Amino acid sequence: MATGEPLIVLDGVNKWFGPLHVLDDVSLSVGKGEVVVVIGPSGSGKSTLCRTINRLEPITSGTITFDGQPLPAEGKALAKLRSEVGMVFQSFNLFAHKTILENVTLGPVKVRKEKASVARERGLALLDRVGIANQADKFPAQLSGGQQQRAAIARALAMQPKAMLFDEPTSALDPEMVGEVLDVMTSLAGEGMTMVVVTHEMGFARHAANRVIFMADGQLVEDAPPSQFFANPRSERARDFLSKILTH
Amino acid sequence: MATGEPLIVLDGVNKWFGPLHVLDDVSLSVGKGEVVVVIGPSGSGKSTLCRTINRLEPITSGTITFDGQPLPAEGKALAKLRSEVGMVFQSFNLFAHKTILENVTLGPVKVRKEKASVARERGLALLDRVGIANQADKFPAQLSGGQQQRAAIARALAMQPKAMLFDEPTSALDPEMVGEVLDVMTSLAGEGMTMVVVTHEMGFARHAANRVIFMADGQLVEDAPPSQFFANPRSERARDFLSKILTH
Amino acid sequence: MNVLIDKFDVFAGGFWLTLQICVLAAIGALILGAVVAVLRISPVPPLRAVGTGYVNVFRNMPLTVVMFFAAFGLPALGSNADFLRVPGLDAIFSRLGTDLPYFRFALIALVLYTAAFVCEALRSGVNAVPAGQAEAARSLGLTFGQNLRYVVLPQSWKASVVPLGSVIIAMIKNSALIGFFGVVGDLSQTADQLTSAEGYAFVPVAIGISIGYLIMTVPLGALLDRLEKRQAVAR
Amino acid sequence: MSQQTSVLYDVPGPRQRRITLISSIVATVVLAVGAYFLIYQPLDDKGQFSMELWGPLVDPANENFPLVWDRIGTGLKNTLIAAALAIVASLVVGTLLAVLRIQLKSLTRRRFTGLATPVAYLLRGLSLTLSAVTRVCVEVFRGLPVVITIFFVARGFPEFGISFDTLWYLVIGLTVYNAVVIAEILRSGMEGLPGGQAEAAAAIGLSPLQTTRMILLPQAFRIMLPALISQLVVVLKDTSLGFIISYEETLNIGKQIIGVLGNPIQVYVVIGVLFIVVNYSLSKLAQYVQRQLSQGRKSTGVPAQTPPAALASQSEATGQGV
Amino acid sequence: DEGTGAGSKSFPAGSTMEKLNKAQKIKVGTKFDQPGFGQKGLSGKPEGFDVEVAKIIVKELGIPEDKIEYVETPSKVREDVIVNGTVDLVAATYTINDKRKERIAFAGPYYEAGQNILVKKDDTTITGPDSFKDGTKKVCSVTGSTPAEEIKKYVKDVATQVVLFDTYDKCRDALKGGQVDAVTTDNVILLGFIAKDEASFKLAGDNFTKEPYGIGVKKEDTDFRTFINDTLEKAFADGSWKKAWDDTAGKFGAELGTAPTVNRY
Ligand SMILES: Nc1ncnc2c1ncn2[C@@H]1O[C@H](COP(=O)(O)OP(=O)(O)OP(=O)(O)O)[C@@H](O)[C@H]1O
Ligand SMILES: Nc1ncnc2c1ncn2[C@@H]1O[C@H](COP(=O)(O)OP(=O)(O)OP(=O)(O)O)[C@@H](O)[C@H]1O
Ligand SMILES: [Mg+2]
Ligand SMILES: [Mg+2]
Repeated sequence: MATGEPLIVLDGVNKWFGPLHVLDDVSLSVGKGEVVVVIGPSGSGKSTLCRTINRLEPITSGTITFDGQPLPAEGKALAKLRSEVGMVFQSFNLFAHKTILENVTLGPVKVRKEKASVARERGLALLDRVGIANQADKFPAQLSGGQQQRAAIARALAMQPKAMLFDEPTSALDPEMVGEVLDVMTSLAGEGMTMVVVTHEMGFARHAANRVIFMADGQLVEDAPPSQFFANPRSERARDFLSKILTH
Repeated sequence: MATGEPLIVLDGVNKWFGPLHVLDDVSLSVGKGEVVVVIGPSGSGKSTLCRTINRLEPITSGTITFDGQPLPAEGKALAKLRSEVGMVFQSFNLFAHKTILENVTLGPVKVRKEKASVARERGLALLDRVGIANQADKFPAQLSGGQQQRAAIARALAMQPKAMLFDEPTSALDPEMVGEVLDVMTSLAGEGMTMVVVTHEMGFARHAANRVIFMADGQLVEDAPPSQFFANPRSERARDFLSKILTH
Repeated sequence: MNVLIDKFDVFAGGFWLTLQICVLAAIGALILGAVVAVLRISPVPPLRAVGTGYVNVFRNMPLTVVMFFAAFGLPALGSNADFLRVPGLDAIFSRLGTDLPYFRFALIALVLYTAAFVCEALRSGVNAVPAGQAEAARSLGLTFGQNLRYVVLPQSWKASVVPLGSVIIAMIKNSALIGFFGVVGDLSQTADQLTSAEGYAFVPVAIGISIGYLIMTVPLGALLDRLEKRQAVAR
Repeated sequence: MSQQTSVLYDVPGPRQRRITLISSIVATVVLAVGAYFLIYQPLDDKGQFSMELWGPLVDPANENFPLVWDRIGTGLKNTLIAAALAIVASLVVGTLLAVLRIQLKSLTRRRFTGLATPVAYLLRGLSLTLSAVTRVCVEVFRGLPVVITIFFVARGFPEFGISFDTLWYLVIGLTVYNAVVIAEILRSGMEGLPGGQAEAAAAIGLSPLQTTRMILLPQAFRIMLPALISQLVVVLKDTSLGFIISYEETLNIGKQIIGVLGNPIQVYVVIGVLFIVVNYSLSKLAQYVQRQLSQGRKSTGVPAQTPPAALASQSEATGQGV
Repeated sequence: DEGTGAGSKSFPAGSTMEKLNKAQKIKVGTKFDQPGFGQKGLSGKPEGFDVEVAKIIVKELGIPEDKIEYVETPSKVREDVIVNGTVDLVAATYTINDKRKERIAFAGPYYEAGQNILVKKDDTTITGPDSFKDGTKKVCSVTGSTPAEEIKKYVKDVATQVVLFDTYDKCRDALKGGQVDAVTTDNVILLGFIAKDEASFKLAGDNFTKEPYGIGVKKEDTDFRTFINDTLEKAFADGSWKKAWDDTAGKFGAELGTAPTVNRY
């Protein structure tokens, strides 16, 4: 988990939704191979932060660079950037009309113009890696939530991204399925993937993250290694939040 | 938390949904003042069990008695029984077109024929008790999930029920709101309310429950005090389930 | 283009008659549709069957056939629909100084046909109320009637407004058929009369008639769109 | 039905079941008596049940029976031809229109960075204009009665020296209206899809057009299939408007038969039944497809995969063709 | 003269006759709902006097009968279909008048009908068009038709006395239902109604106009008009005209009278 040169850099990023200041002067740098977990109360802007990084959400001011390049605004260049940043959503968002394998190979074939047979082979290997190779020909609706989310991870990995963004990947899951998804994510982290993970799973944050970022009201309030953050949060708000999350 | 004479008694209850055997010969007795937590994998029949107790779901065979009387099948008697059993749903189910206070007073005024002013006063007291007195005149959609669920608890309490049923009351909530609802439930348990609670919150089960019941495939697999259940589950299935839920 | 000015009173008269018929038919269809909806969700199987049968028959038959049925069937049943000869309405029915049953038959057909869709719109409103609302009401101990009155209907009514509006818009458009069916002087018959019989140029007449219908349908549609968006946000 | 009943009613107990049974019997008796005195008797008094009137339609031994059914067969064939052509044309045009509108909408939001400023402004202006024009067309054609559209087509085309068989007037008239309706069904189907679908597509680098074509449109088609089938019912019913322009569909032929045999009630009963049978089957098919779709969807993380309530109602309401 | 092949007749080069003969098919506009003149029967083919006259003309063009395509031409579209070229000729109880001659041309007449009045069998108060002058009786006709215009001359108050529908069927129903007192149009149409329901209706008096029925063709097509006129005269002479009548409208008991003189304007 070496933290190399910066891959994702946000500098003075502001985002308004109408009158709502959702990201308030956020600066952040994520190094290559680093795993950053973002936590914070609901509505604090975690998802928005995550989504600005592949420009699913354009920002109001500030700059974001990815791998040294500022994010392109639209068109082909933007599509290319997005294909280099994998994204995993809370609600899986698998393409409901395509099989799991088709979900995984669509990007490589249509965006990367890979040959179908090559994409298929790699897709199967990825499905195998996340433990659902035997589900390749089913439709998303036929899978459990945990399986769907693992398929979604495989779909993102199929584009061979330089970084992966996870927006609450386990919070739509039945409790007994959370573990299987976290396992995949942990192994990914172990292999040196750069990851930004919004999650409420404190166990994952403790074990797999290099840094924990705490957000509140659109501000980046704290940024510390997990051991330090959990043992001794500096801000009042973080302490309060942790007490709510961890007591029960 | 004295466990007095039995209030809710299920004897050899079976329930089929078409070919699906959802409750398989379930027998269970809940004493007055007892707090019973029901856990188990998704689809194991927890919700169904809960709903049979106020006959939202009729059963196929077996008997259920409440406070010594078999559950009435219909009509006024059934309505009366239901008014004596409070129910709290996963998705709150507050009446969307009524304010919080109206939600709370509807039952007392229309079912119990209380005077509006009396019901209102008691309603406000209850809202105060669950910590949302200042939200009384808002509509459900204007409240956070945690506030809505607390309103739903107040609504149930307004009928002065002899027992309360909770079906996953916190699983639709943002993590930082789980605590506030559990707090209300814990204090309710402390005051001697008879409660049947379906939940995945193991903390609550540990601290507030008198007994934990583990269900799988419609069967009541284990029934033990929490300390014993968590330390040393007897069945393989319970052990497996606990390992999935508790590791991360 | 002169025809639009020269014959403005003809267009206006057509518009006025169409509007009158639409208002009458809307009132009739809403009442009948509500009755059918009650039948359709009643717990008594034969009544439910009547409601369901009604909807299936009238929803699946072309309005044209319903109109012909009204015109031939009602007299065969021994009725000239005289029950509609209410003082206020007579002025509309005997518009040309002639009291002909076709006006009433056409109106009845439009009501019968539209009522099936009104019923479905009302029912879709009831279905739009989440089951959890009724369950919560029941578990408070509310009886069936109380549940309906205090919880289900107030909400289903809101959910029905938009579909009902669509039904009424469709009805306004369907009313155009009566002009081809024997009712003289509404917008659609005006179109036919001016171009075929009186030989006015087609394009301006078409524009005039289109405007007549669009005045009724487009604003109503826009209103519904807004209502729908508002509801979507509120949900 | 059962699902909707369960919202309103508790599962009945023994007393409720008894009450239901008694009311059922009473209702049946009242309905039967009413039907006898208010419908059967007046009709019978007028000889409407005589074999003279019914024979040509129901008695194979009647000399006119084969002729009449041959005519009705021709009418049905013509009805189906017109409906099939209209629905295919409407689907094609409607799909193109829906995609066009969605693309225009996303174009209007684009800034065209990287192009010279005047070009960028020109492109933005163009896309805004086109977007407005299509919008107006949709509103106008949706707001006009389809009878009027058909009438205008049949009257207007020859006015400009273009003349076809009446079949084509009918098909064009129906297509103008239904294409717009289908376009709206598909468009709102696409817009009603969970935003996550388009976002997920964008996130793997698909372009907006690719997203529409490969992700949104196929799903909109599937989700809207019931609504589309209902639209087929509308088209089928609307072909009966062919009679105003002398197209020989079922109803028009029925009128010709009545002209010869003088049995309007009987002929319209037969035609009504034919329409009901065909359209009822189609509606059932739509419901079946709807059930299949919502069953398949039950456990996806993708929420709201059934058509949005407003749309379902729209399809019900637009089921109100003529 | 059984010769019906394309080659067996010769027509002036470039004429409509030659064109039709070459094509070996023809579109004839007629009514589909007019008993005795043009009504589509259960066979799916129109039958009636108009149809028979059209067949005589078509035969003379050297085209077999089964190559005729009949197009339904209700009263109000007759000029349009000729002008647009939807049909080659119209034989559809088509009264020759000057207004129509502005847009199209007529061959014939081949029959002289007249406007008459249909009343209920037991009605003795209406004896002719003058019976409407007192302003009490209501009379029904079809929008845009000649009879509708004609009867307006006899009534006291057009607005209350004249009722117009889109088809004569509705007028008949209105008469039967008592909403109007009379129906007026060409005698042959009324005869068709009487034939169907002799118990209910009768004619009130004699024809009070002359309605010469002609064959409608394109306005500028004088050759074709002359050809049809020749053909009609031939048919008057050789008895095929009389036979056509006797097989169709004649069955309703109406008089054919002597052959009219064709009007070669
Ligand atoms: N498209 C949008 N339009 C308007 N406001 C929005 C939009 N998306 C998000 N917001 C608002 O921005 C704020 C931050 O939203 P965001 O989803 O980033 O929070 P979050 O920290 O991810 O919360 P959660 O834990 O609930 O997912 C919220 O107040 C939200 O209501
Ligand atoms: N109304 C119904 N009709 C048919 N099957 C049903 C119905 N309600 C529940 N079931 C089925 O009964 C089984 C038990 O359902 P139940 O909701 O009681 O499980 P649960 O333990 O509460 O699961 P979860 O943790 O997902 O809420 C499931 O397989 C479910 O699909
Ligand atoms: Mg979020
Ligand atoms: Mg459950």
